[in-house]
Amino acid sequence: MPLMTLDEAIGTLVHEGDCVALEGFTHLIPFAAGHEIIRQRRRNLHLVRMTPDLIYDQMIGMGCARALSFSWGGNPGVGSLHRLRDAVENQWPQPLKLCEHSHAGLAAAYCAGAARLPFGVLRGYLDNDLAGHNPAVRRVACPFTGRQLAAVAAINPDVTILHAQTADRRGNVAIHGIVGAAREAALAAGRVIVTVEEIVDELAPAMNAIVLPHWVVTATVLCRGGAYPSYAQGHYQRDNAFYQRWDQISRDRAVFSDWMRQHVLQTRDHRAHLDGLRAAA
Amino acid sequence: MPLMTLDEAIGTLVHEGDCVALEGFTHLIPFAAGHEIIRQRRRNLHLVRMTPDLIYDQMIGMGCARALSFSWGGNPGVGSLHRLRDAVENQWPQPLKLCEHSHAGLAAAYCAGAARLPFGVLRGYLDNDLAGHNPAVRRVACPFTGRQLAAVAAINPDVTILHAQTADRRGNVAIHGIVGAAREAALAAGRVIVTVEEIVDELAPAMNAIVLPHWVVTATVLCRGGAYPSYAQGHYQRDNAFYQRWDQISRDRAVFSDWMRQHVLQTRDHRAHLDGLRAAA
Amino acid sequence: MNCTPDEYMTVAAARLLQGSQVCFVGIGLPSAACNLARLTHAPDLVLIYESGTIGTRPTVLPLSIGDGELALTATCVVPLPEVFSHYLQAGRVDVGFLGAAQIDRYGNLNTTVIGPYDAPHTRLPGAGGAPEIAAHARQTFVMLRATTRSCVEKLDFRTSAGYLDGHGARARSAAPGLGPRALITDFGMLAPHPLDDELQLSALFEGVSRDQARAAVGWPLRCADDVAAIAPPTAAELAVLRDLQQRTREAHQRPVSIPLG
Amino acid sequence: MNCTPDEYMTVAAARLLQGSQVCFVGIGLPSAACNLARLTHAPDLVLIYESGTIGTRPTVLPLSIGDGELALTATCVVPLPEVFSHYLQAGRVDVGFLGAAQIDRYGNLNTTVIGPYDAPHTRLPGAGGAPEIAAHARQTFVMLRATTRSCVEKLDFRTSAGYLDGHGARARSAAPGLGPRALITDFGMLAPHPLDDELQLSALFEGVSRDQARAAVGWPLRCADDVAAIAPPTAAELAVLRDLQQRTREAHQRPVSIPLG
Repeated sequence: MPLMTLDEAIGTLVHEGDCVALEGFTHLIPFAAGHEIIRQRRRNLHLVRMTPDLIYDQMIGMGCARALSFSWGGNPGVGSLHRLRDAVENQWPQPLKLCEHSHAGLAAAYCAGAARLPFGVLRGYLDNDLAGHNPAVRRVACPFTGRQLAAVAAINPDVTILHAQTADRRGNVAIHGIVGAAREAALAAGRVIVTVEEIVDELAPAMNAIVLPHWVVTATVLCRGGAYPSYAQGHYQRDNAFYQRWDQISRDRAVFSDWMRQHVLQTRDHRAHLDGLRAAA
Repeated sequence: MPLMTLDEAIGTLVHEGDCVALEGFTHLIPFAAGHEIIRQRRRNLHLVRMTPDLIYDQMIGMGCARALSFSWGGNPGVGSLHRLRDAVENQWPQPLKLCEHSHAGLAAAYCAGAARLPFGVLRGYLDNDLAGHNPAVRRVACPFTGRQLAAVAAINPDVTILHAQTADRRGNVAIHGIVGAAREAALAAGRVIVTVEEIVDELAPAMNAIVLPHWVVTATVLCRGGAYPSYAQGHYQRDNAFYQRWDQISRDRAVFSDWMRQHVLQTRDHRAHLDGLRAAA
Repeated sequence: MNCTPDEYMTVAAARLLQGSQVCFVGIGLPSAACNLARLTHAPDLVLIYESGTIGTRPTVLPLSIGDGELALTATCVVPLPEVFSHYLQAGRVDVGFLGAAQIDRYGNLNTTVIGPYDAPHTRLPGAGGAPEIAAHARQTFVMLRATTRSCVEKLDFRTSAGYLDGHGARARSAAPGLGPRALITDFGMLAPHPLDDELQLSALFEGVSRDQARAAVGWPLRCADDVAAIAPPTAAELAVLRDLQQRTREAHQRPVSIPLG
Repeated sequence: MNCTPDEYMTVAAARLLQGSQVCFVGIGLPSAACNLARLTHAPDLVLIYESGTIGTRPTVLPLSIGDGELALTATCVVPLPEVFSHYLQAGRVDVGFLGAAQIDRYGNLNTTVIGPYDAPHTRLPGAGGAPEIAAHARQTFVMLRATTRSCVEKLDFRTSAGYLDGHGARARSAAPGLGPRALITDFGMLAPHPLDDELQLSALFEGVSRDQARAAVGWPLRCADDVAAIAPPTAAELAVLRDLQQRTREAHQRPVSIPLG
């Protein structure tokens, strides 16, 4: 598991047209990696995330995505993701194919992917319109009871990208706090990139902590503040005020595009991005 | 979640004929609870455990069990479970119906039970004779790819019994170290009894530790040394020498019966049992 | 005591919770209601957020469903797949709270689209945890500000099942939960008729007339035989709620220092 | 250098491991072989025990598959279901070690019963992790002391699949792993013939004749075109192994104080 820079990791491991999952549920969202994908102008990605959040709003608005698998697409506690809506409602900047799940369904699809099973089973998608609009949802009969259950097609991203607190020099990665389906998304992927707040000689004895062993991780990247404006428990808090401000920035195509140009495209890397935000604050 | 004594918990929550899982993989095996079941002469139990270990050797030899669901029935690193063998080979003290899985299959059956799904799926039972001797193993076709996979019937014990290090006064239970399928076995059960080494006012902040919330647990029992001769990480070590000695004790029906009479039936409780072993040592 | 409709709704919802019920909590009004109940008459409530925080006791309301506050005050934090399989689907949730953009007379909910799915007029956030909360929680409470555009004759999309087409259809379905036992709105509450499952007016806030209620609902609203009056928030309830909201506002506006890259 | 057959087997098996291979380790000879390799030429080996201990580096050999030593020295400890689904079934294991009571010429294994299943002459421990290790590990190594009762024409029960009926049957099956690439016995090694998959003599320990090998195997043992000689354990290998075994014996005999009830 080599230690890479972020531009190197994205440059070599994320390809045009890939199915890419940036996971982390509210917590540990890999914003820096998403911005680097935007900087490197990756296109036609099939993005997967339970909650697209601001990072996918930005990637979709910047034209990175041809498709989106997701289960809840809002700005949590604030309102709409305006760029996601604009793509779905007005095909701006390009059409976006949706593959829409419930949380339980998408979680089951990641779990199946992590276990290399072709499908996951749940008692879900009961008497609603979701299954009818998602061909990745079917029915399966229990071979013992005959009972009908929902089946979801496994999701195996080409690349999963996570942010985590700590890696050691061998590349073992430790995650602390709310984890969502990040671990399953990583274990389901062909390649795994993890950006981390710090790299230590050796992780603290883990016992039952959440660890991705080094041989599961393709590249580890030291990237302090890499989850901002999401957060890294023990390092910095979620910038709830920024999430609220994003509602205004993202409403208008021009304001959005200017913001992205200034704060992402014209910044060299994540450090410069954060410096720019601090200067503007 | 009430705090009970062990005889009260077994007396009120384990019934004649129940399907009972005492879990804990090598670590945290609830020996004290198993002995109390023997003392209270529960019969016709359907016992479930991945690795029957010495505790089920004892329960089977004492006539508690009509059936056994398991995946590996040896004395780890030592050899046979002689009482289990005697039951299967010679129906002593009574016939024992086997429901035999692989580890992967039984783990999937517990997981399905914990999720209240009627079956679990795995890529297992491939080209071997196990499925042919276990009606709880069938095939299921992936509704997306048509691929054939193994299906195992969910296991939902009437009662699951665990040993753990710590509970707090509300009954939240913390497990530390090797956990096997203990958590899934507990979550799959109708009733859950947990014996613990200590009860504290409040658990240390858990974050990602293994915790059974109090409303999942039916009864918590303070029972120090409750896993001996298995172990409780942080409290006492596995008595590997006892596991080796058990090979001799259990080989002969009379020696076994004498040992059980002296050390289990004629001891009032687990404290007396341990006192007796210490005196004999 | 003067209060806003949101406050009245929140207090009315909080009063429905009791003892050590296990509540699956969503962001917004439900989160405020559950925490208000926990901070007043029901200290033993167990709150679960879908982010995996179990038995959480936040001192301020989270903005997102996964604020650090929720993890720090939780009994434990489990991976999200487990929340849905081992807790919700396993039948371990007593009360699920749901919101929606649209509800119909049988308590079915839309949080997906206004307009056709493939060419929506308004794209809404989507399902999240709602469809399976609606199916598996022993009962659900829906909180929704009522207008003729939110309480509609016909949903544009059914995201989460309530009583389906009514008349016992849900009881005959595979959903184990009892369904939406109450719709808490800004004029009072609706509850399902015991025979046909149609949501009808069961209780009114003080100072609201039945006609005002009917005007806010897009289907011909029936009234229960006995429409109860919901007592206004007490001074004590309001004090706790406003204190909580004030702490929350301060926390969410408190500048977070942008980390150094 | 004088050594026991077990030591020769253990050293021969250890030499098959290299680099940072991920090994799924069983108790007994495999555990000794893997840890010997880790302590000598392959310090980067990743050892997984089915108890959920991942990347473990024990200083003494465990007696059981779940000794506390394994947890204390592990990179992490995961629940057992995850070991089998997220690691083994997911194809993340390079080498699986298996033992057996019986093996046939195509490397199929029996660890279940001697005699009929429903009325066994000898009830063996059963499957454990073996069937799925045999299916999913990229390759497996089998360690077994050879006798005509362990290396048999026909298994009493097939617990774990090797090459099935040979002649490419396994490659056509659903099992993703390559199957048993080596059988390490107390006289040398057998390996599958590239065409028909039959295990044939591929290498001999020093001082063992082909006839001795044939006599220890219950099927007519064929020899590879080139039967290699396995160099005896070096003094260095033996020293490390015996040191490990000595530490282990001492640890397992060390009296554990019985806890106070």
